Amino acid sequence: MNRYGRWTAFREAGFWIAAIPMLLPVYLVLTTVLRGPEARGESALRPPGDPTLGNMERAWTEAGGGTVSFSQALVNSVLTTAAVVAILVVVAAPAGYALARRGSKLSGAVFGMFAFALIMPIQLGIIPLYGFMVDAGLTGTRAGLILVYAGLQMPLAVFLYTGFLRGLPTAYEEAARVDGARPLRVFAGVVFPLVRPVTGVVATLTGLFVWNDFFVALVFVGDTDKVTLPVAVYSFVGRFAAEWPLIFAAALIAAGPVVVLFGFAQRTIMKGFTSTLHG
Amino acid sequence: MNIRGRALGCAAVAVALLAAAAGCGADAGGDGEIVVSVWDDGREESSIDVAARDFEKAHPDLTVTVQKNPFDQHLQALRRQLGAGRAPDVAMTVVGYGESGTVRALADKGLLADLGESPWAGRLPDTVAGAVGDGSEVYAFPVDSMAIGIVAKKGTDVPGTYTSMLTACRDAGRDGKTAFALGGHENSKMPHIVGFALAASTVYADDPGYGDKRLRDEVTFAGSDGWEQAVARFGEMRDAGCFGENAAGTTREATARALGDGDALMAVTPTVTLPLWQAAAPDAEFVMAPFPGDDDPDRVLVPAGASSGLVVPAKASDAGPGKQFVDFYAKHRARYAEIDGAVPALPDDGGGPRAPGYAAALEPYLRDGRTAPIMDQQWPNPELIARFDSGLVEMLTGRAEPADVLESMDAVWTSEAP
Amino acid sequence: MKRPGAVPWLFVVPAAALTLLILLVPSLVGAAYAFTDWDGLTSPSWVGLANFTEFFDDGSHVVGQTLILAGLYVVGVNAAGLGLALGLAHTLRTRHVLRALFLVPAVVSPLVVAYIWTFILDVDGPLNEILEAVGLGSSAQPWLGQRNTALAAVAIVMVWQFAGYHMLIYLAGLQGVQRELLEAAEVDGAGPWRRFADITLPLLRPALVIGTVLSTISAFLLFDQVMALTGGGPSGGTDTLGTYVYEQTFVNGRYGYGSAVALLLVGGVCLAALVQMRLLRGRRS
Amino acid sequence: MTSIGLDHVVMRYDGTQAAVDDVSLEIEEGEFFVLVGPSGCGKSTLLRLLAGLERPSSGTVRMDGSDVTELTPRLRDVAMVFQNYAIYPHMTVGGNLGYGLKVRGVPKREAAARVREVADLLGLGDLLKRRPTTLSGGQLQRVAMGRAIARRPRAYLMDEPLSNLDAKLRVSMRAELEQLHRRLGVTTVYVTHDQVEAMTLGSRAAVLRAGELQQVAAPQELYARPANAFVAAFIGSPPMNFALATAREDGLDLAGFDLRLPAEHRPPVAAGERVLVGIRPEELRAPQAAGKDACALRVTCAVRQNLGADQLLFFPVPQLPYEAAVIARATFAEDRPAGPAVGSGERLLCARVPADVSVEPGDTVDLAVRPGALHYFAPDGGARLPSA
Repeated sequence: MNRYGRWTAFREAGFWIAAIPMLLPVYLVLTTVLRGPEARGESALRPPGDPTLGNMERAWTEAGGGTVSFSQALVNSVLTTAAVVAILVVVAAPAGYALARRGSKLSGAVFGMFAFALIMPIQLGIIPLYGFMVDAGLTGTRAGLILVYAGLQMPLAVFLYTGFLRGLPTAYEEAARVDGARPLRVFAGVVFPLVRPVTGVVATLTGLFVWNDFFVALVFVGDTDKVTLPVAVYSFVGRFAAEWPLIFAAALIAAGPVVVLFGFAQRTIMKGFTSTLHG
Repeated sequence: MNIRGRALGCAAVAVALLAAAAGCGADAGGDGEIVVSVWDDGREESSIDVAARDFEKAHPDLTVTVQKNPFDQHLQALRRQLGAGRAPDVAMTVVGYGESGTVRALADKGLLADLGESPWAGRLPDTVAGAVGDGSEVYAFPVDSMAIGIVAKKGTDVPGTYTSMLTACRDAGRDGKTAFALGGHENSKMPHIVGFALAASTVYADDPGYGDKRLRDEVTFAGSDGWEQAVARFGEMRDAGCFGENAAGTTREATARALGDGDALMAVTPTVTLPLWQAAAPDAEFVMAPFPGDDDPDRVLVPAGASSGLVVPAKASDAGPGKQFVDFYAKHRARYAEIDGAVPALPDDGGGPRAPGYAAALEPYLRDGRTAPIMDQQWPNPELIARFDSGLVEMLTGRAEPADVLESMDAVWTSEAP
Repeated sequence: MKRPGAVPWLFVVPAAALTLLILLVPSLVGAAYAFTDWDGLTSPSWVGLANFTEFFDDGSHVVGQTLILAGLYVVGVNAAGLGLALGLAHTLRTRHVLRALFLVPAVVSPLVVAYIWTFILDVDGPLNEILEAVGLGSSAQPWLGQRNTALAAVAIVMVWQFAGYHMLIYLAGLQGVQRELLEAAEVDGAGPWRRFADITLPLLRPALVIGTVLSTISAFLLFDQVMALTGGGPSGGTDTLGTYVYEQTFVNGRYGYGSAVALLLVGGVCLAALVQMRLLRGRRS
Repeated sequence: MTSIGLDHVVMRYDGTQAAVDDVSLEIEEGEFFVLVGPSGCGKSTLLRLLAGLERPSSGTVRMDGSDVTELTPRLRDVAMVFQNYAIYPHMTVGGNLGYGLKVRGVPKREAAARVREVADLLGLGDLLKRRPTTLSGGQLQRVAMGRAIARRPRAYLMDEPLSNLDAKLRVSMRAELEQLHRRLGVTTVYVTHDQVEAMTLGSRAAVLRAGELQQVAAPQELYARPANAFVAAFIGSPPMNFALATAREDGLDLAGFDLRLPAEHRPPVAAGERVLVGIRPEELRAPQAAGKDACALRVTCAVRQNLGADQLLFFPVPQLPYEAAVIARATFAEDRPAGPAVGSGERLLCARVPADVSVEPGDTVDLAVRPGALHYFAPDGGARLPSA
């Protein structure tokens, strides 16, 4: 039934045809980015005569976000994303462990709180939050932005860790406890290494959210040099409204690193994803 | 893995931790530092950057930090900062009403310092006074000015009268071209510009004070014959094929390309948008001409006025440094204007040119005061401009009549800013 | 009550504190503003339910549009995700490459994707060029500029971006369907469609729940894509609850009214999520 | 019921060593036919070929004479019981039992009756509404069986159905299977790696190794006249003893023992030639129980295992290393678990004697073996050599 016969080869071709609409936009972006200003009128469907990296270069050097260049925005994005993911893994894992292991009514309610926060949109609390951050003098600082992102993504992280840890057999922990290890050592030494798959998923999902988020970054660091890539792209579009080659060059800078990273880590991410979702 | 049903039951835990509402706190600028918040106008080095350095040279004890926001997020950011007590010392914003962070919208709520005693305050022409103050007080130094007219490549013969314009539209249609490139896409915000150009000659030709009367709720849009005629003429332009078929969905970039490639001959636009057209056709030379709003040349008026202005937020401590910077900028405004390639809204007494070089055709109108105000500067509720834009787009697709457009605008009219 | 070696509460405190400080408490404060006419500048004054009645009078078209968009997106992205997962679960030799390929759009920022598609769907954009090239010139139109095509266009762009993400959810779900069960059903005489309906689909129930709930939430909270693609246009035709809240709160400065609509948004999302879980959960497999 | 035939069936998974290599078989109608062999010998693949879950690379599969090779399982009307039961977790027990009927469009009323009938037959009457996740291994196994029986198919195909049960339950289920087959009389092809099941259940059994058919015969025939050293070693527990011997004019020189044999029981090779000799442990008896012309062997006992009714005595015999290799090759030992550990240069043989013989490790014991109980195999390849 599952041998690689004629019918399967036919299906394989079918899927590659279905992949064309997926690839076409990427192709169009590339042909537009590589097209020199002299061939401006050409249709995007035809590859450029003599491709040039001029647009990429100009996008990279030109001041992207008004006060900040793309290279600076890239650094901001990397630092912010890394810090947020680190905080989430270090704080959410133990929380998930506690919630998964304590079966009391209270822990159920606390988990419910995280679940409720999971579907809470940011629009409702953004202004009061902005007020808090101003009073705390954190607006316009990278630390403030990191704190906000960590808070926003904490429910998802705790949710994933709890779900995964509920499926993890307790034998390993009990063995460590029998050897006299205290809860913190049990967690660090035994449990944390075991949750590597879900840590991968948490890092991927929350990292992607922080890297791609536009609105929160705009509100909290919009007019400073701590601006992240999406905001830089947005203001870049604001200024070069009619020049798609430049806009797509900016888009490639913003999306490039993630796609490349994803290309390498794709198998492990997928494995982690499936094992986590499957519990 | 699923979302536990009891999620809602636990909201009680969060309520128990209700914190104090957002109060106002210390302002952003330290003692010797002035924070100037402007929008990013695309130039590496705008006039504000130059002014900041000059000011620091003139006042060694003060340092100036320039913060730049993406253009269409700047007004919202300004309002957020003022609301949360993190206001800058000086801010660039749009004059009059029209959006949530403009001069009058913020001034009406007492958030801007009175600049009445500044040296330049005396020289405010009345066309600008209403947009930067409420008659008794002055809240902003007008920086740039703008005028609305027809932009086209040099050599295009721009029609002189309203009827000749309609025939020009039909001729263009026959050669497969579009007379006026118009972007109906929500983000392009172009249809109301045509509306203003028409209304200048139908409303303000007869009743220059219409704007103030509207503010005092003495008149309405639907009830004004001038507005009725303006919107009806928009319909006539549509029927003459002035805008081509797909105008409703076209983006601003697509209109720029259409004008650049010659598929469209002209566009109705404010003077400040030259970079947009130039970017789409770097080697073409563009000129601007008045929009023939009527057949009788005497009734043709050009919507014009100040566009941006510097304001000083009325902060708890003291607005001194901010005012100093604004006055310093005002003194050298002529020199800074060249840097920006813009026309100062407040012409120094020497009577310099009122319109940028490429819009020389508008100069006589501006000099002789044959102008109408930029209408939305007198529309407190920001939603009004959105209703006008979408109403005109509905007319493009034949789903609305002039009366519907004007009535939907009256429905959201408020005489003070929300 | 402390069981020997039980995990101490201390482990949960930092996570709970951060969530409360950044998300829950501000949202509660925001919910309080829903009953005022706060403009974000001066002190708010109580208006009771005025904001809500105003919304139900002239804002209700937004709810309709959000439901249409949510419906199109939820059905589209889950059908596409399930189809991809079923096709790429096994047998195909290049399935890992194909899976990665379909997942790439999901890692790109929604804003960037929206700009790319604004370019593609523009009146003089590549899509219309292709249509002309294949002789369907007549059907070339401003996809984002017309009421009837704009909503569908936004939904399609989102399905294009997140189909791969949902494929991942269903691939995980398919792990739960051992091949032996399908073989047993085949020997029992069930044809391919019956096997899908009687065996695969019921066992995919947990994945279906996750897929529909996640896509519903993102459809309701949709913001970046619509703002960049259509700006809510033409003339408000693709405004969703997400963009309406943004416009009212930030563009028009009506923070109180915006908070009220946002509160309705939260209520709607919670309701939709709970209904779907109850509907799809059925018997615990 | 149906008869099943295989003609030169080959199954090769894209280029690797053939999983099923030129197997031809005839299974009569109503027979309980067992496929037995070590894991990886292709017995499950063969079963899947019969079920239609796999297409053979070449060869044909016949049912009742007609060629069904290309038919899908649906059209073959066979029922299959899987090793892990393959019970549909989201259906009730009743749902599982009746699924085959529902899918084949059997009217609701008749289907319900047949489900009720099978449930009573297998003692599942009060479990019909239960969820599979709440059942025990034995109950799940019965449901799997019930699903097949309810179908009233032309043949049952069972893939090691008892292997997941505990020992005690396995014995009772074996008995039930036997009774069911006698009562229903449906042709059954039963796959197992346990040679005890092959001996007890099958009317006939086929021994397989590395995809190749070794022998097809009734269990007693497999036990008494194994076709080669591999079958001899595989069938029977504890396994047959092997030793390399040299033929003599009047008998055998077996590992230092000089056995005088009557003509008809002498190895069919010239004197001085090497021959592989196999002796069942139960044939190494106490002298008085071995009959008058038995050959005597005096051995020293190394290991004693008490089995209750009788006991196993392990005693070493001298053996050269290369001889061990020859034996291992001839019996394909790498396919079977190794016997008790032995020092180099020695080989442990095993005798099964009654429990009342008191023996302690280290004692010397007198054993005897009937000449007729000796099996002869070719040292090269292990094929059976007919005694002269």
